[in-house]
Amino acid sequence: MSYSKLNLDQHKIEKARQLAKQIVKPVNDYISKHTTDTIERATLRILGADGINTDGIPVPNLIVDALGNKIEFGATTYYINALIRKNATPQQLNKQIAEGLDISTITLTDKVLIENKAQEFIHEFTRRVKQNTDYRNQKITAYKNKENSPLLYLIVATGNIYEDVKQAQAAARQGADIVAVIRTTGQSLLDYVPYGATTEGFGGTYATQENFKIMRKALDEVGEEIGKYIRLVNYCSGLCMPEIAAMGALERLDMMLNDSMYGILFRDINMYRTFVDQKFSRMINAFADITINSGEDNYLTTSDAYEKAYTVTASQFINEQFAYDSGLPARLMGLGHAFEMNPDKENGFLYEMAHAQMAREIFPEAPLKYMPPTKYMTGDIFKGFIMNAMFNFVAKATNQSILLLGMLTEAIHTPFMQDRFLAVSNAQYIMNNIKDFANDIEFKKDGLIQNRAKEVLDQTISFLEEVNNKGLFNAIEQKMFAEISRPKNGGKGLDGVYEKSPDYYNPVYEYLENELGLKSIAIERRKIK
Amino acid sequence: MSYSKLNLDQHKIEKARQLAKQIVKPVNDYISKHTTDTIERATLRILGADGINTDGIPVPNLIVDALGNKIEFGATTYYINALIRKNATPQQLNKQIAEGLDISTITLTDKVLIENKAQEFIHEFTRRVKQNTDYRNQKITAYKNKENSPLLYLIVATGNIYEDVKQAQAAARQGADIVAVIRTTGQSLLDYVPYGATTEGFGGTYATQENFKIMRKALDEVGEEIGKYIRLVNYCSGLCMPEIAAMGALERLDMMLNDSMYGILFRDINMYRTFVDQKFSRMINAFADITINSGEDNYLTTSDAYEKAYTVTASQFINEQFAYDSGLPARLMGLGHAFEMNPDKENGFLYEMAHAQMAREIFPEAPLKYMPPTKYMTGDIFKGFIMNAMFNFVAKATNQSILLLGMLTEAIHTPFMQDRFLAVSNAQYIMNNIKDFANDIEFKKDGLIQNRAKEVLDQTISFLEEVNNKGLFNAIEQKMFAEISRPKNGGKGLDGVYEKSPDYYNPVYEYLENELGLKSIAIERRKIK
Amino acid sequence: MIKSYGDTINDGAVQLSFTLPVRHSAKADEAAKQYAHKLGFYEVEIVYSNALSDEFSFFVVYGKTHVQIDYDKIEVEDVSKSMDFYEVNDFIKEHIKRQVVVVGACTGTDAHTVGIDAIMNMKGFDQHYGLERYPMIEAYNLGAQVSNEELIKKAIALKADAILVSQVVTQKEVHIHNMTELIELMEAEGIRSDIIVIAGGPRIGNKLAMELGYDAGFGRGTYPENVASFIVEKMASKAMQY
Amino acid sequence: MIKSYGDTINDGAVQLSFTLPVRHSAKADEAAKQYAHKLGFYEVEIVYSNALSDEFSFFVVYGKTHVQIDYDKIEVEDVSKSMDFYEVNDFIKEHIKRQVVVVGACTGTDAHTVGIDAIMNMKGFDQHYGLERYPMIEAYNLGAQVSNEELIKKAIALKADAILVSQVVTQKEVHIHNMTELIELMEAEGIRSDIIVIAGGPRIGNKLAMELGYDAGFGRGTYPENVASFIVEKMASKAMQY
Ligand code: B12
Ligand code: B12
Ligand SMILES: Cc1ncc(COP(=O)(O)O)c(C=O)c1O
Ligand SMILES: Cc1ncc(COP(=O)(O)O)c(C=O)c1O
Repeated sequence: MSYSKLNLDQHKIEKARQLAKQIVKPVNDYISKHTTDTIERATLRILGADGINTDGIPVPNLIVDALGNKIEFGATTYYINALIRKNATPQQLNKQIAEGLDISTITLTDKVLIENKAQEFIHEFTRRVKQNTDYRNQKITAYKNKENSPLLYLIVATGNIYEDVKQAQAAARQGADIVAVIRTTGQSLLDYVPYGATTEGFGGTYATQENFKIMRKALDEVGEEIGKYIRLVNYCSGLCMPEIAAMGALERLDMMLNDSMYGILFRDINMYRTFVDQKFSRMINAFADITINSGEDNYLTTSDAYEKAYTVTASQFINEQFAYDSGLPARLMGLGHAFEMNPDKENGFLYEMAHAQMAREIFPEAPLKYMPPTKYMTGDIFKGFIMNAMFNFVAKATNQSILLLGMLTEAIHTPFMQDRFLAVSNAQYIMNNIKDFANDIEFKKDGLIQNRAKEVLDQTISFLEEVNNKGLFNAIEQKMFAEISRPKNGGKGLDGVYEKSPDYYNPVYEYLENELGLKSIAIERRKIK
Repeated sequence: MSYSKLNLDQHKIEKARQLAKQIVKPVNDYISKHTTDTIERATLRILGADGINTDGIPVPNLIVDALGNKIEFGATTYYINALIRKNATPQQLNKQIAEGLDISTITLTDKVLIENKAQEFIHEFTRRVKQNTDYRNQKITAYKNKENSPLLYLIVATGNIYEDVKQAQAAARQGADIVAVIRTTGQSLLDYVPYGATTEGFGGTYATQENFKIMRKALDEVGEEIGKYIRLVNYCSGLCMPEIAAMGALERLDMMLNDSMYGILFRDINMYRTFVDQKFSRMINAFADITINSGEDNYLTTSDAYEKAYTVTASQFINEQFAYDSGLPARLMGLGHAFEMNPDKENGFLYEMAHAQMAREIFPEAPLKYMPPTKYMTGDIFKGFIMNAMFNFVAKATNQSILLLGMLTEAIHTPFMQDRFLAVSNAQYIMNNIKDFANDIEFKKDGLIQNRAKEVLDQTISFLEEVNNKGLFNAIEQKMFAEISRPKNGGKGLDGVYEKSPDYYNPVYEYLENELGLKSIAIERRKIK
Repeated sequence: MIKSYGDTINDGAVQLSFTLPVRHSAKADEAAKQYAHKLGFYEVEIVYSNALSDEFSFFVVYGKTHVQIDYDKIEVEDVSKSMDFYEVNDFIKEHIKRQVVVVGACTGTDAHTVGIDAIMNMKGFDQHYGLERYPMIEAYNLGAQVSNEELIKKAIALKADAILVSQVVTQKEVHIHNMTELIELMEAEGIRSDIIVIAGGPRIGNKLAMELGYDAGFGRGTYPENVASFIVEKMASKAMQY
Repeated sequence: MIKSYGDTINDGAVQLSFTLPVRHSAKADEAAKQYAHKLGFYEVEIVYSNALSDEFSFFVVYGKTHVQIDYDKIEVEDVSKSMDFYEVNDFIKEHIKRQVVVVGACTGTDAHTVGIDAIMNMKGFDQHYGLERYPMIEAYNLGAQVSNEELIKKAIALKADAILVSQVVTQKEVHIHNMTELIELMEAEGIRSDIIVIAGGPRIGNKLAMELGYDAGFGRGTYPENVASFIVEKMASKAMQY
């Protein structure tokens, strides 16, 4: 993709990237000095903490709640200490904690002992994740030829994991490459992860480790049957980013919606909290080879898709830097964007094409996640169906990677089974019918499409300059993204943020930093500065 | 359109055109020596013959039937003679004929008297046609800016002219630029034109002069209301080509489906008969400034649209020559083609685009009539709706002129009112959304699209060479078009063909030849040879 | 007992669209809603409405129904288990022991040849050979726009075992009139019981055809071997082997 | 009396589509046909069917109905004849003689702000100013994901004349629970009758809202002035001018 159809100025792209680097720098500084409730809980989960008490409170929460301010030292010490002191397996210890054991009060044993023991569990985690990535790689390689391009992404959202399984298997048989289980409304605001198989959700199904496992199995089953690797997606935005990432790593999810900007703007999560969480969650995703999906596409549900296109591009640049700084390679960055222009806009198709193509050219290696029209979908399911076709067209014609299929009933209800079927046939028809179109056409020099891309890139640079001047925290407060303002100290979850003590200990974090080469990056960065 | 996006070889296009000229030559020779029942009836209608007898037989038929073999002298002499002898107006004479008067037996008066009298009626006809064309030109100029491009063409087909009016007015209000009243199944096989307002048809409404008038008035009305000139279309293929052309000229129709090849292949009309008829019908259309629509698009309902694309292009070249030889300028040649490729064909969209674009480049001035998918439409109205969207896309992206809107229920029933509404919104959405796309993209040099166009042009030339070698009559007999074979002396209507006597007299024919400059063309042609 | 399904078993979800002959307005929307209720749906949502003209409005509707149906009680003849090309020919050789004569046409004013061609032509349709290709069948395809009189004349002349009638245009019930006329004419000629008469077309069902006095009717997606199987089995069962 | 319309008055034509929980087969098609008959349609055509999975099939259906409805008897409140921006302000000045206090939120776990913003925000929606722009209205938009408790607390603190509740997510009736809870809490607090309570959202109708104890409900396509008119007229009629 070295040849640019849009004739974009590579220097400008480089400039935008440098600005994004500068923008995330102060945020990273904040991140490196803090930990959160959910980072500690995620760490505990990776080390083996699991289960719930009779009130349904998860063991990791029990531990962290009991620790209180001791969190500044990291929860690991206390959990591993308890394991050693009680000479217990994690399963045994989890049970005791669920029954009331407070491990924060157990006298600490020798640091070296704790460190060594911790390595054992990290090793166990690594083994399991490695097994997952091996399985995935093997299947993807074996079944490559049956995959659609872009990958077709379908959503299930019945609220009941067992109904979801039926719908997901049907979707896979119909041609989906990716199945996402939408979370129930409001889960992102829960400061814990629910437990076990669940059958009651609103607008979606609870993300639980057991639900992950059930769906993973169902998709593997149908995948084997049809000779395809079906990717499973869930959400690690919200108050439990790293915990859900950890669960995903363990249960072999393949993608995670994962974006603190989304949480801040659309779920009113506190910005400090979620930036800190995001880093660890992305490290886990990177380690488990899980593709993230970022959420800047959502800006266009509150902002106008033409006027504010540059906010999406700018956010992609920022998300890219955050991702690099968490050890994610470009090939795992499913940066988000969307086809949300007013369908009545003259030449709207050309502009959508310009936007999609510029995302493609600016992030050539990223598995871009392209979102369908939602905002301008109405009860006119017929019109909606051709808007979805135009969306599929642009996606194929600009080589998008991950195609979230639009539903003709978007404005009405969460998808019926038949809606999903129609969506897949729509996409398959278009993708086959225009298969080599991207390759067969060129954009006129200085035509509408080229000029539009140039314009958006210029706007992006000005915007990034402004954000850089203000600082990202202030920029968010001042409504610069999605036209939504979030105060720095407002929103949910700030009380779960802790400054790390100089003695803070988190062997999982350190291990991942090492594995992902982040230590050296940090050093290098410092050198450059 | 001098610059070719397809990079087609202009010499090849010229070559195909020359071949078509040669192909129509022997057919024209046959045509010039013959007249038919319906040519005589059309001539009579132009001179004033009209009405029916109590059995519903039209006066022009009564006259021609009575004449028998005297037709070789032309019916005009007898009708004008009777007018003179009876000192009657046409209205009075028509009434007498309807009541049983046989004018073939009335002694003939002085030839000069007859000729002079005939000129009076020709003058009256000319006046009326001129009034029609003036009105049309004035309105089209005045309302130009509200027209869609391509013009949106909708069909009504209730069988009842009064229901048709409702549906047509609704269609116009929804955005149609053109309304066609589909004829009842089987009318093309009637060797007469039914009379009066009709309310009973199957799959369409009878084409009668009164129905033309009713619909014309209705469309003018709604046109004035919305500030648009709504074009009216009917059909002059079949056994009464010139008569319906004459009625259309009188009632200010704006377009006529008019193609003897269509009649031969799809209605089993005898080829000699209909080629002779076609010439006169096209002369009338030319004189009344009526755009014809040819029917080679229909070939693709019996032949494969990819394999046999060249038969359509070849037929367009042939139809073009027939049209020129009838005095039709290029700007009135609505040559037909269609989007009929199997939707499952890989890259089908690119091939459709190549075909549509090549028609556009080869016939730059022609108001091309582009037909929607029909053959591969199924009861899956959702899929059908996006196939129609892709069709609209290609039409707009290749600057087609006349867009016959596809119906999502094509495979099910003649259009419901809601189907038509959905079709218009589909087209309007696409046309606005991709407005300048045609102008903004280029085809890759030697890409799939360019190569496909080149291939079809090459196939067209070979095909035309073969037709030229065999002769058009034999080629039709040998299934070369639409994979349908029609024997030269088979089909309907051959008994209505008469060799003209050396004394054959048809002042209307002569007048039109003069007006259309056909005499000089014929002379020039002879010179070239 | 089963019900229509949206995303939960037995939720009874159904999508509808229709036009009402009223001007588009809030009242029209309410009328559409009540109309859907009268049609028997509950939790009705008029999710979209628009004017088609001054006098008509279009509605897209979702609703739910309590109606259920006993799936076990549904009976249907399964044409898909018909014989194939080879089996039909073998069957004829074995049971009928001579070539079977079949005459087909698209009749009345109907000019749609593609359907009857799909059944009869050599090259067949969708990789299924047409009857003309069957060695044990003598097939005559008369084409389209064939009058019932002509068809009967030909069938008698050719000593047809079976007549195939294609009807594609169904607007204003034109096919009903035409199909009925054929049977009446055959009865008048006294040949109805000698010849198997089969109708086909995208909107022809077995039930309809039988009601109109045909031996069978075949709808969309029919393959030549389905018809061939039916004919030869019928002949065998009628013991028409003379 | 009117009926649905295809291409001839009173033809009763209707398009349907639905899924049945059965494997796709000829039997499934027949079941779909009979199901449509049981739904009350005649001349039913299953024009398309396809497998959604091993256990589900999808059908597109056209049919006709005899059901008719008396259009003259349809009654509907026409919101479109509400006052406009200027009239509302004048009305308040004249009849209420002080600023009207309105508190709005998207409540429960619902995070859709766009709808309530359209009604309340300064910039409004589709060229219609939001309540914040009305000089005679003091409008407080609490945003989304606001709990009923919080909303009531605010309303009391601000001495609200009216509460606006937006509900967009309706899956599994989540809005019903949440909307009911608000009214119950208000009644428990004894403030229900002091405050006008209005609900809105794309799937909220006036009828439903009234059933749940609200003063009114507003659906898709509502403009700020529709709500404003309702509030001030209600206040005037309740003689709440203190
Ligand atoms: C191609 C076509 C034409 C071509 C026909 C070319 C030809 N030589 O056949 C042309 C362009 C000439 C044409 C003209 C018209 N058509 Co037309 N046409 C179609 C079209 C697009 C496809 C039909 C087709 O070829 N299907 C493919 C074949 C293989 O399928 P099939 O016919 O269903 O056959 C299968 C089965 O039904 C069955 N079968 C069929 N016959 C038989 C017989 C027997 C014995 C058996 C066992 C089985 C069997 O087996 C076949 C294989 O599985 C349809 C729309 C559509 N997409 O269906 C409209 C359609 C059929 N046409 C229609 C109409 C109205 C017309 C016109 C009357 C319009 C007009 N007023 O000018 C004209 C006139 C035709 C006339 N006098 O009959 C309507 C009919 C509406 C209705 N329900 O009554 C349709 C549905 C379009 C529409 N929505 O308006 N048409
Ligand atoms: C934008 C959007 C989002 C954005 C919201 C951004 C934001 N800040 O608001 C984002 C991406 C965050 C989002 C998320 C989700 N969404 Co959402 N979303 C939409 C979407 C595309 C548009 C909604 C919209 O903005 N409409 C425009 C406004 C102006 O219209 P409106 O809300 O109808 O408001 C008008 C009237 O209803 C009325 N009105 C509304 N409120 C009130 C209040 C009063 C008092 C009055 C008088 C009038 C009034 O006046 C307004 C102006 O006329 C719809 C689909 C669609 N096209 O409708 C789905 C949709 C609403 N979402 C849906 C779902 C399920 C979700 C999720 C729960 C999915 C998930 N599990 O993750 C999440 C979580 C949200 C949550 N916790 O609530 C479903 C709801 C299904 C259902 N019937 O229950 C929909 C229908 C999509 C679908 N088909 O699945 N969504
Ligand atoms: C990045 C991201 N995370 C999460 C979500 C889903 O929302 P929630 O986190 O509330 O489940 C979305 C939805 O669009 C998203 O884009
Ligand atoms: C050239 C032409 N003439 C006529 C017709 C209509 O058929 P008929 O002449 O039978 O009314 C068509 C239909 O496609 C056509 O293309």
